[in-house]
Amino acid sequence: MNNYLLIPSLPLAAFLINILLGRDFLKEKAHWTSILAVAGSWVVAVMTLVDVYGGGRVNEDLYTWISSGGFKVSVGFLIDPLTAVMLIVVTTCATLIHIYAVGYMHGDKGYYRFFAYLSLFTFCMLMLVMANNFLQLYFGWEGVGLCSYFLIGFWFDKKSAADAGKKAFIVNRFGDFGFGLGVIMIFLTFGTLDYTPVFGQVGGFALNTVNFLGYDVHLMTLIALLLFCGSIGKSAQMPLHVWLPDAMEGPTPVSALIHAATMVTAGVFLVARCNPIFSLSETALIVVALIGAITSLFAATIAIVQNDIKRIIAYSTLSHLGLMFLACGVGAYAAGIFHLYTHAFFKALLFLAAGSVIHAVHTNDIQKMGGLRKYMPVTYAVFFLAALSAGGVPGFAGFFSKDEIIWLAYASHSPVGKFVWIIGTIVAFFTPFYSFRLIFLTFHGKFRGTHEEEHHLHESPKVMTIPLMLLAIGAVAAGWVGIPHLLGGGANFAEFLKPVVGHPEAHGTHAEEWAVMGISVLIGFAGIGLAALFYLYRPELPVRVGQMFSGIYKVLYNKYYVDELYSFIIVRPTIWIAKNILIGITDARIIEAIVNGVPNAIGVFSQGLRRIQTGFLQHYATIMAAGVLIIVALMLLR
Amino acid sequence: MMEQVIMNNLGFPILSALIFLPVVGAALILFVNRSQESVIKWFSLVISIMTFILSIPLFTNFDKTTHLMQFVERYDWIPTWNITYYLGLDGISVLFVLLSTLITILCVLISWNAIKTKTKEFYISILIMEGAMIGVFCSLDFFLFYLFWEAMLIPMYLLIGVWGGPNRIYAAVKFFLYTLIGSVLMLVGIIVLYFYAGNTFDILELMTKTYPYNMQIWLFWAFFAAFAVKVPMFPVHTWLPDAHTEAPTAGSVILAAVLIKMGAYGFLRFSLPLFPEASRAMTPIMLLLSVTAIIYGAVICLAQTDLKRLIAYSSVSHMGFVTLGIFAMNAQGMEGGILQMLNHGVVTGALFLSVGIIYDRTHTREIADYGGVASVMPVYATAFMIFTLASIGLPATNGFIGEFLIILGGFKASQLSGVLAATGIIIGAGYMLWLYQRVFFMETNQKVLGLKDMDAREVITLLPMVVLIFWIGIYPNTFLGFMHESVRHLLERVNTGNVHEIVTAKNIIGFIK
Amino acid sequence: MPIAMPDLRPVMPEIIMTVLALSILMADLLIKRKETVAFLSIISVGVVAYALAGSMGTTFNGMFVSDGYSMFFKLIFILNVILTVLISVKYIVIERVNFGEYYSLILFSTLGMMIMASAGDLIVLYLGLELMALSTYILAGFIRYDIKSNEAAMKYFLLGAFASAFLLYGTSMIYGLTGTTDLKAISAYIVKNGLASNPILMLSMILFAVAFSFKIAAVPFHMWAPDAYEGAPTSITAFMSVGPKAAGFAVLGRVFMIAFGTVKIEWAGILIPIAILTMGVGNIVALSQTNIKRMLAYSSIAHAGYMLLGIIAGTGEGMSSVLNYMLIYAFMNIGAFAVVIMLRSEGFKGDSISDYEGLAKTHPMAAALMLVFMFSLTGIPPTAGFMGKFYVFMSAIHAGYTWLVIIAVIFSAISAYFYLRIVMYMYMKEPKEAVQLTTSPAIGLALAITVTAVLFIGILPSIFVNFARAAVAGF
Amino acid sequence: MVPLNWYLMLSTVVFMIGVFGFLTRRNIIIMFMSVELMLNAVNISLVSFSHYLQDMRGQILVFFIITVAAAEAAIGLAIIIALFRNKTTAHVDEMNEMKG
Repeated sequence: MNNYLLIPSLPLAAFLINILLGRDFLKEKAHWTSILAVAGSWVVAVMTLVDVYGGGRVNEDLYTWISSGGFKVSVGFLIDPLTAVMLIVVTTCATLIHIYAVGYMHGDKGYYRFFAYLSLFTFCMLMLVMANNFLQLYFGWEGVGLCSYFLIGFWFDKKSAADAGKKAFIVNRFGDFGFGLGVIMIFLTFGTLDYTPVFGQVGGFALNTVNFLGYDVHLMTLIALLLFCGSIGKSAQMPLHVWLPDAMEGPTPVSALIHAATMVTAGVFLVARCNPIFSLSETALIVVALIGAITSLFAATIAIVQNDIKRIIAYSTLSHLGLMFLACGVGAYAAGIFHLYTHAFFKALLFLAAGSVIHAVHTNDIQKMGGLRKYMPVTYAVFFLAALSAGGVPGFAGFFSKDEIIWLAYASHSPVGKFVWIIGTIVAFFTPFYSFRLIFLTFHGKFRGTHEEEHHLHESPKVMTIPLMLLAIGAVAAGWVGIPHLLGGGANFAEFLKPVVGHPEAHGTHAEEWAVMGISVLIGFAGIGLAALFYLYRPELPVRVGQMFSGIYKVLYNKYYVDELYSFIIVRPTIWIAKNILIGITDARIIEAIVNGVPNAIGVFSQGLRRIQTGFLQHYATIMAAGVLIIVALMLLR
Repeated sequence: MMEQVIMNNLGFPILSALIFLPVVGAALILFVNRSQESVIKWFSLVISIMTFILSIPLFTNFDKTTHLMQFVERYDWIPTWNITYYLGLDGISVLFVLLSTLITILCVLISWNAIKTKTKEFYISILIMEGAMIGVFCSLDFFLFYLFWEAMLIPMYLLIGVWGGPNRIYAAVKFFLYTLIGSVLMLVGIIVLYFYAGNTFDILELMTKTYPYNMQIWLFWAFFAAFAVKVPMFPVHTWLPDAHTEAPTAGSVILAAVLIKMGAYGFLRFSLPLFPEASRAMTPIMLLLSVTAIIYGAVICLAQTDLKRLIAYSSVSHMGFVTLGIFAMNAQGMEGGILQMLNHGVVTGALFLSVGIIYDRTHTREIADYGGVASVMPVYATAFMIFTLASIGLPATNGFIGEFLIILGGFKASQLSGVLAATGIIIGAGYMLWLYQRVFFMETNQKVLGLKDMDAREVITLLPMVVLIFWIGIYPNTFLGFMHESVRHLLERVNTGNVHEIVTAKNIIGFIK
Repeated sequence: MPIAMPDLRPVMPEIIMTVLALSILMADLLIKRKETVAFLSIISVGVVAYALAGSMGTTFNGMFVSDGYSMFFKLIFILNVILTVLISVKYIVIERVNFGEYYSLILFSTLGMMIMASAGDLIVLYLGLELMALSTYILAGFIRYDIKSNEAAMKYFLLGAFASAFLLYGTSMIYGLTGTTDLKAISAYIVKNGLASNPILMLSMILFAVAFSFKIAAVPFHMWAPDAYEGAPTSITAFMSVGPKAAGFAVLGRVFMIAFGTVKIEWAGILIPIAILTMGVGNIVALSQTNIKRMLAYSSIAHAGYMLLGIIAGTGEGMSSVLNYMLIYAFMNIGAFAVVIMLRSEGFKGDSISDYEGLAKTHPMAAALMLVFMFSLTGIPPTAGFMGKFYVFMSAIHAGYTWLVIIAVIFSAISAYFYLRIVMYMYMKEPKEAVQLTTSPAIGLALAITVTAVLFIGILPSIFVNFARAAVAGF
Repeated sequence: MVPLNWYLMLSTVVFMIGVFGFLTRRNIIIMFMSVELMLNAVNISLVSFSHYLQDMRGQILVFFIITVAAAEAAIGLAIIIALFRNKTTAHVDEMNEMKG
């Protein structure tokens, strides 16, 4: 386990090599450095997992990063089961996506840059999950955000891409604003930012209140909610979800790696990591659960009407992330992480498969696809598997994690448990619906593009399909490590994480558990069925439904107008204020008016004073005489 | 009374050498025929590099375990007024001397081809500027300090006014008058102190005295006039955008990197230790002004259309962080503030250098004239990106360390100011990334088509900045280590004396907390 | 009654000066080359300076005092002569007034100043003052054919005579009140009879203040100055801006500190408004000038205002700061005028501020020198001007006039605007037409002396400050 | 015996006449004569003081003043002549080449 440092350092080295040498030397061979590095990390990560499984732990400081007064924080690493799981998720997905990108990005002029960024991203993500203190977590947190910015705007000559990257970064900054304050509150409360002492001491502060901006608030609630702000931003939860759909401007491997499998799940990781703090605040947990549930439903409803293949998957991601938070919110952190883990596989697979489709048809609009099944059999197959997994069809990875979440929501103590269970179940209907809508519209039926385009349809190269197939294995089988007791499994995943996140108490009988599972499975199948009806057999139905509820349809299609709302209440007023009030009034009319006005006034005064000097001798003498008189008068008055 | 200091034991008077080497160099340039421009340039470069090399012992031989003044030199100068030539450095000032020597080299390099008229005077100005800047940071005698402080105005006035943009004269005069009016009030304050303390200008000795509270208050404001203008704090910031915009690249860089640091330095070196009670009483007002500057500067940046003007306003915002940190009056805030001064010097200096590089090619500062530069100048784009990231405080760059410590300190001192300051970071990301997008991303503008990427000289100019950005970002302790003891000592000094609160201060405290 | 020969040693420099000045007036008849006359006059003042060394003492029953104070001023006068002569040599050729009387008049005027500085009695003071003034009137109108010069002389003359009448009226009042014209005796009488708030004393102090304010060109008695400065030959403007001003300060200091030293508070009340007005009007009106001589006239008015602060302080330090300032002012102001004179060439006036456009490009050396003088006049370190102001402000603050100093520094900051304007024209504008500089070794020497002094005092003021202190020590 | 005050009043009145003459007349020569009037007013007071104080100083000063006034007159007239040559007028109102 001594070589754990290799895990982040290999991608870092690859990044440095690629960014420095890529343009002039490596060129189209740039992928080798990155792939070798990330594969190396994967190997070490697997070894680490084995060690951790055997009870190994690491909590070491590398060096003191910042020290000032009583403030001291190190660069250090913590490896425990939670970290180990994340390491596996990150390195596995990253490795496969790196390989896939070789094919996908082939011939792009920024090829070396792409791999450099991917490596940098991997490095930052690994630093994020391996941190042993909040500030380093923050480092990784911002670092992945940066890479996300780079990669979304990878094709920067497109305005929409550049806009999307910037939007992602800035929206995330809003979340990080809270996160940063949370970190500061933690330091001010505990005097340190290291996980171990902080989590060790939280119990002592369980009942403390603190004055925050004039309000007395429960300390742990405050900290938890501030941290959760960060999660909201990074994991694109309501109301900061707006950046994720736009982020689809990036190359598809990026969407798969960053905006599905790893980075966006960092928010869930944060909540899970800080579970000792969250668990002390019922309010915070309720907020987490509700935001998760609402986002989940909200995104799912949008997903059903979108036409952009990647955006649909993006909304699906939002929805699944919502589920993970929902799980955390009811105390089922392990379930949340479990879903994170399975989601990474099936969602990455969905994206990559979508990428494969886009690679072939050169459009994102599913209305212009159709019937691709016969041109791209492998892609179709893996897409189908991924959709089954996402839709929670029993036996597939997604089923186990989703089921666990829904059950634990139902069975939890949380005052909102039942409510979020209902929402979760509704989402369980939508998820398969939009997944299969996507499949049916894309792969079934007739190709709706031009003849010319049809001619070019082809299956993707091996370098792309092999990672797809490998991920498909994950999408199918990843859940098998966490088969619940009910189904005869050992719930090994939850057991493995138990030392870190504990285990929620579930209140319910086996019968109830069966019932909950049955309902969600049935409703899931209903979703598939409806999708089949709508998009396979009666394609005119969705149009009619859309017309019938045209109001709702429009709202959904326009994503509830949230972007417009933000632009209207935040962006435009700020710029308006900047232009018209700060520059126009404060600076120009007040400060500059004084700054230039006083000298101008002196100048005018000077001109006036000059006139006294008329050039006439008598006036001079008169002024002298007057001067004498005035002085005499002054003296007399004294 | 002789204070405890550590005399210079390097075997040569390092600080004097640092001050006078550039000045002597400038004097020698006087004798070079003005037609021999390359001789002048190379000579200036050699002088600036020699000065930098000469300053390295300050970095390596600095004793970090003490707050005492080091490398001290003291000679009688004007015994009539008990004025001594008294130089020394402590943890607060040492880094700025190093920054000054480094920045000067870069300024010489960046002006290599950009300055085509009156080359001789230009390099003389730059070198004299360097001497004066170092002098300001080294002086331990108030008179000497003031001498350098004012002397700096002359070359800077010329730099802006002679080699600047179209509106340069207005900007130069504005700069000069703004700063002069501030400083003359400080001069009155200095003389008052001199007599009160028993005829001494010795800063260290002045610091050992306590002054009546009312006197502290008005002297605080007299000094504030000088320092706030230099920083510049809201609402006396409007000279900065004009000066930055119009100044030649080297002028903007010196201005951003060193000159405006002097205001903050003045607060640290003089206002706080000399008037601790007044400073404490005025803290709420200072925090209010700082936070205002942070947000005000940042929001204004959103609406700027001029490259240099935008960066200038961002300086207002960033310097708001610095003053916030200083007046947070705790170790984190103060060290963060000092580090942020350094950071801002590096980052904004680098940004101005970068703007200069592209300005030399396009001769336009309008953001709208750019677009897609990343496609034609990838190396340049990379460098600019690094500076942008440092400017918005991304972890692993220097900006993060400073801003985090400042917000931490500010939050400790007053929660609201910490929170509001943090919003500045959000807006900061907004305007910087938007700027970056408009200049570097999107479709390539016709005006930038075919631009050459940076040449070796330009890369060398930017490289030290990149190195420093990551050095401070990844291992800030190298730099924080310099200031621990001095800041601790300063805080002790600030926290002595009675707690006075005047009515306004109280009201504002109520408002802020 | 035995006739006792008075001690002539203290008055020896003046006697030598008289003899030499007369000899030069004679010699002029024989010497064709007027440069030689100029050279001789420099030699003469050199001899006088040498004679100063052994002249300490009081003679004519205290009517004539040669002490450190007068000595210091006399050195300023001698310096003034040397520098003025150096900058005149070529200039008066260009103005076509190359007459030998020019130099002897300068010497006579200086003699008057020296007598003023040494006056221990109001009668002597009056005589010195008139000798100085009458010579200067002629010098101001020396360019006979020039209407401006005539006008300058006329205005200066009439107003000067007017002001003299006030001085005499004040003198007669004091004489009537105290029965003496001896400064020390006046002081003793005031103390003995408790006249502190006597209205006649007050009135006579006001009249003295008015007369001296006229000489130092303090507002509102400055009205002559801009016109006289502008119209007079530039070299004489330089001479007038230093000599009579210094002499005015010499008598102002001596009369107010010695004769009225015990009623300081009263006369401070008179001088404070005058000082504020002087700084204000001088600096503010200078802002909108377009003629450099006129601008320097207003600048010189403003500087009188700063110096008044030292007098108002009313302490030995204050006096020595005035002395110091006067010396520094002599260097920087004549230096500035030297540059102004260089711009005057055959057929080119060169006294408009716009003539300085682009000077740095056409004549970098001259521009650099002007830059130094301008910054010195502004009071930016490390130039002498800063040291001068600093000392004056310091002594005023020490005497408790902090508020007055704040006003002064703000005006001083405002003054930066018009001084910098010259720098701005020189360095930041493009030359319109090629300006020809008129140079000569003499003016070069003058510039070398002034710029060296300005920078030297700016960096090492100690010697001069100590000298000024020692000068007032015996006060 | 005529009281001192009478002399002083005369002196003051003459002085004031001089001042007003100086301020109101436009001809340079007359203005100069007004100044002479002022000087003579001073002389009156000095002589009377001298008489009452039984002190010679006042009278000595008066002699000086008269002498200086003579010199002043010479110089003044010279200046006026020079001016008159160029301007052919002795009217001060026409002499404002320089102002402002």
